[in-house]
Amino acid sequence: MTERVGVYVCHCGSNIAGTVDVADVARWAGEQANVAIARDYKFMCSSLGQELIAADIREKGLTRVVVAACSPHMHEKTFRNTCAQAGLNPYLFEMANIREHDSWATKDREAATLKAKALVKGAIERVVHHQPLEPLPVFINPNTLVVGGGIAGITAALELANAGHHVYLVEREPSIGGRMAQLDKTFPTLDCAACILTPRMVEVGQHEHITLFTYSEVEQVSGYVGNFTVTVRKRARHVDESLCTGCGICEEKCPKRVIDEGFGAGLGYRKAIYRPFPQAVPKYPVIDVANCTFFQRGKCKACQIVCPTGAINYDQQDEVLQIQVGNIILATGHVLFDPRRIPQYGYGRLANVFTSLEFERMVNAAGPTEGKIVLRDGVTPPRSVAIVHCVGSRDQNYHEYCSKVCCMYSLKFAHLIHERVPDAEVYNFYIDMRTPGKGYEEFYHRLLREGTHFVRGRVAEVTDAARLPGEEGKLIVQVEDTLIGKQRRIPVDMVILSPAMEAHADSREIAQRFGLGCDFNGFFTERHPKLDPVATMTEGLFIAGTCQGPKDIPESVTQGAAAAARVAGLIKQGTVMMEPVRAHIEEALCSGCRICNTLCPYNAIVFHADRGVSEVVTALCQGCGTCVAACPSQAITGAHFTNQQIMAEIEGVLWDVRPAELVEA
Amino acid sequence: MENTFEPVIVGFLCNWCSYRAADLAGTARIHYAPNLRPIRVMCSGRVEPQHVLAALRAGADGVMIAGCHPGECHYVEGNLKTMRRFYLLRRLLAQWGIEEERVQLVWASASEGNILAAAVDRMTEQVRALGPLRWQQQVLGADGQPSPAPLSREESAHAVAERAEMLP
Amino acid sequence: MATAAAVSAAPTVSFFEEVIAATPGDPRLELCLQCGTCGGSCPSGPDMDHTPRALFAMIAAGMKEAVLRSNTPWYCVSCYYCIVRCPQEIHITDVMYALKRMAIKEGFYRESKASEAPEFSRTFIDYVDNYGRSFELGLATRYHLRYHPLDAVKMAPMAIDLFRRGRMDLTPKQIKGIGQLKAILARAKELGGAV
Amino acid sequence: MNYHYYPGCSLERNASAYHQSTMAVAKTLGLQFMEVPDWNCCGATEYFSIDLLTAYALVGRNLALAAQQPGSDQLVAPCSACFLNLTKTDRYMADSPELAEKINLALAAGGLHYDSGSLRVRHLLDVVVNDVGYDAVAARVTNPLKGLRVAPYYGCLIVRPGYREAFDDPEYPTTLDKLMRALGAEVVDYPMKAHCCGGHMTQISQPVALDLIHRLLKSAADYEADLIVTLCPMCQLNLDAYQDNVNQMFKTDFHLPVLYFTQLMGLAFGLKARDLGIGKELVSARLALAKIGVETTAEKPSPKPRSKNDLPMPRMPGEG
Repeated sequence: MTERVGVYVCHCGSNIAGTVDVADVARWAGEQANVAIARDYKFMCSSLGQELIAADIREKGLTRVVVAACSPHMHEKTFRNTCAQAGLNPYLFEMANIREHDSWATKDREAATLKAKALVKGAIERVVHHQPLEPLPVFINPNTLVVGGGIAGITAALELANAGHHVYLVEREPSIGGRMAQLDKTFPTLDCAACILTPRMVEVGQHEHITLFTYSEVEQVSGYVGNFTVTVRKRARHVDESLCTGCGICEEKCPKRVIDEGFGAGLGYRKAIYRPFPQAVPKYPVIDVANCTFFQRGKCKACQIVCPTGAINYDQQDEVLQIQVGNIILATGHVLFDPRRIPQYGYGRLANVFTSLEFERMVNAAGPTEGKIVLRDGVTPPRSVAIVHCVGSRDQNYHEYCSKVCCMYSLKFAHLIHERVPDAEVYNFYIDMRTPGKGYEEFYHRLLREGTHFVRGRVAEVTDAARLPGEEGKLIVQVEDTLIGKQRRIPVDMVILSPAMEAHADSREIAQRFGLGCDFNGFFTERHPKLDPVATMTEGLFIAGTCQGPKDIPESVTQGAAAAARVAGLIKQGTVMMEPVRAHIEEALCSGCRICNTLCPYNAIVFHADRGVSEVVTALCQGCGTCVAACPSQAITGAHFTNQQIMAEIEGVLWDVRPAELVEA
Repeated sequence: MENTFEPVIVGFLCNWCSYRAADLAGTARIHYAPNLRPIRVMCSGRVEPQHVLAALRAGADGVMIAGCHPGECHYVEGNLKTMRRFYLLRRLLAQWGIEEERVQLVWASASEGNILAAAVDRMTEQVRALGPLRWQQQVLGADGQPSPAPLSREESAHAVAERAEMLP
Repeated sequence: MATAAAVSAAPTVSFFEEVIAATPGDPRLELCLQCGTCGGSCPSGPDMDHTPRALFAMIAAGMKEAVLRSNTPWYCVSCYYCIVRCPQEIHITDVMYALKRMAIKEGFYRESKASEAPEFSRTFIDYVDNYGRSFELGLATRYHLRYHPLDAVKMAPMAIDLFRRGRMDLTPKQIKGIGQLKAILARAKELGGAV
Repeated sequence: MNYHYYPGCSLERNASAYHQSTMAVAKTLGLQFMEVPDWNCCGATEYFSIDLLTAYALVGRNLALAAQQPGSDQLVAPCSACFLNLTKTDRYMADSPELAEKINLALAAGGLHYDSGSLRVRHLLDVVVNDVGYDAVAARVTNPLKGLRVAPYYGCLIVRPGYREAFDDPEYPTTLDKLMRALGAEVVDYPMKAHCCGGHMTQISQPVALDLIHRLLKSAADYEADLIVTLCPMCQLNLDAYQDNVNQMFKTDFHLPVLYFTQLMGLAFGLKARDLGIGKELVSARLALAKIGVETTAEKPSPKPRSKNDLPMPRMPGEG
């Protein structure tokens, strides 16, 4: 096996040269078998560095190239293109990672140089066995699946649909709108959430390029970028959508009233057959089977009787359908931290302690109190209100992270209280007032001007145990006002808690179903936190909005549009080049033992009973190599990771400790 | 006399998790023992027992296989297959008298540079304490008498005989 | 309290590191966000010269004398509200015990408002060192007579009530293994040495 | 079920009622308590303020003596302060090997040794609630404490420090509440049940301590409790002995007897009051206990009728 290998050792400024003796490594590499030329250069990834390689390939007839520099995740693509442009198949190239894995990981110059030589030798011995490969073109299905109908999902769907691509939007709740639909005003402009959101929702509802599945969930996903097969379960609404006009009489006449734990955040009531809110899209109501008297005890068909178009159908069944899409955007949103986990704040025990979501429903004109701010008795307006920041956020016992938006909406609450209960005293208890957005700090100054009492200190407890005069019958907020260094007890009538943003309880299952990772808190893991926040490790799978982490509405919209742009890019390409790293079964060697069949998580290996052999469906194979390793008769080879290449690399990296008699084998 | 033996450990790092963890350790300038010589594989499921044995035979004093945490494998369940093969392989190595600490399986996700670095440091110290492997004498009994494996006399004789036919 | 001269740059071994070393385990003091949860939770917070939070800021600023003169550690009733609620899981109560020990070692406690507190502890310990168990009557009388003679008179009715109900011993009881205990405590003092 | 038993100095005299009733109730519940031979004081909150290692060595002797005694790997301490010091020492010995080594060096001077983790330190309430269980307790109740309004007082040390896996919520504990309900008593859910009684502050700065005690008494009184039940000699002493100091200082007229939970268990099991140390409390419980002697007909305060525009309350976990 004689090849003409070019070895290029990069200084990377001082990043590598600072610890590894690059000149010595290059000199040493020059003396190795099969090496035609070995150079070291300040910046191999620079255009001059790349030119060095291209020139050597052309002039010295190199048949293999090894670059010892940074991690392949950084510049493998760069150098593969260099080889391709110089006429050498890009897969006849190998990188040795002597920066992240070597020079940056130790101060010991001698050991680092020795390790660099071992990695270079491993690369040389490996690259000699490389075969030319061509990337596989894969057709991109122009349809896209968007999971989650919040503001991020809606934005992504509309951006793609308006570009003429078809979108399937799947939403778990009876209506799209997500968390934003529950809000009243939005900071810092005090736009009414419904006013700016509903037009978008209507646009989604009527868009010819969007198929909307609400009250539905994705049950199963298979395939790969460009060719995903998605199974969607459309739960039975027990209302025939083709007949229902959305008149709402059924909701009016339904005798069964229950607490609205979903959209109403537990503060309002709704009927057993209901629409979450008046502007719901789609407009069809849903029967809550768990609370509907007919489904529980077989009596009362009130809704069916009053329905003018006979749309109520009690024996409607779930529908399970399969759709083919090229890309998937996950925008599944978040939930709120349950303050009952902090007993000393009294939520659930002390009547007049509310969560932020409960207060949003209260101040909403369509809410249970038509926008009037009142105590839990539903009648008396509060004379003093305490708004508590950082409930469950910035706390090792619950969530260490800052939830980003609570300071701002807590300011918004203060404003709404000043506006609707003018003589009420309002206290905000904060650790740091975080106003990072456009117009955010100005909004804070507006609240200072409106006379809000800002106390810097994290609330220690909320109690009804009065101690001093004037505390009887009140909720007492005990806190240290850290700016005066004194403990204070502030009696108020109402307390609003601003809880942390949390990942959905089932976010890990969703991640597993779609094949992407979750971080420690259950938020989805992006491909790169700074440079690639909307993509994931899996090609063709994107994320947007608060499912990736706490963020405000502008950011969620931005990410929705960004994800849509990435998908539109892939659709425009029509085909995408997939890594040729695939498995292949040599039919002559295959004994038909079928061990590999069940191993493959992508069901990419089929068994031909007639010929008694298995075969890998190249398109489905993701190139993990598990079957290659398991095949007892070594009938399966993994392109670019063949046994021969790996064995050669093993012997290469151990060049300095290899026993003599093995060398000539 | 302070033990100056520098063990050589071959590391099979999976492209999506442990290889990126090692990258992150470097980017964060976490210094750890330079004794590990990484080899990139697409998934820890690609590593065959044959590769581990080849590395030990080629002079490595230890082998570390590092993959994604169970449930986080980029290929859904490649690492679970690794786990199965690993425990079987370790029983085989024990029969040849190779200490358990010499071949280790470690989980490290892409964000756990520090965990991988700590695992490399820990394994380096363990193998340093065990001393060089000297596969020839240890397994092949190259210098005549059978390897001083902790097996009974008959078992080792049987093992030696069995090994004799196996090798070319 | 001496007028606080401008706080100079941190001396060699900073007071901050000294406090951390004196506290068992890893107190995590450097993680303090100055959020005030401890100050807000402390039952005797209002009566302290400085809230625990303020004290931590002063420790970080190296204000050793001001910290060790403060009555805060002595007013700590060790009810552990602060430890359980601290968002950074700082071992606040252990730090308070460490500050008490440092205050005694440096002798600063004499100027703090709660200057008799260590004497109460020391009196309590004398009985434990010599008899192996605490002796309430002896502790109360010796401590009060020396520091609060008036209070001793006020305490009398309660003492009589307790005695009448058989809840007050007149003489201390010694444990059998007192020699063994003394040997252990002596060896510990040798080993302990530092705070 | 047998346990090593560490009574602690208070239970010898000041809290002998607690010791008496514990022994009586233990017999009924089939709990074997083997007192740790020649145990010494745990140093309460005093020793740790003076010298760290000596304080650990002092507690270490008790742990070593208990570990030597055969028959159980669990050590029960009825007093909260002793329970805290025993757990804290065991935990810190486990957390830092150098400290453990130093402590064992000191113990060696007395021929003793202790390996951290070899004993599981338990508070008496934890044993009754988790090892015996509410049902087993309820099964032995012969005269339920019907009509007696009881304010369960946990104090701070058994629910809070977090040095070991807590057996109850540090902020809103409920085990003592449930135990009292198992005895048939009516439990008053007052907010101060886990606040501190001041500990030794009564000696260091009495006004501060009396303020703390006043808060507890006022809260229990506001919720019309007949008596306070507690599980720590220090809390009992502070609430009971200083009640008239509080009355003088705050011009209040509290008359709230303070008993141990084991005394109430004894009464519910039909044991004689004298054997349970009833009568040793300064604020007499005679009046309150008379209530359970007599079937009370006082109807319970009916809950406020719900008006139609009442906003719904969030459900507490565990409610229907």
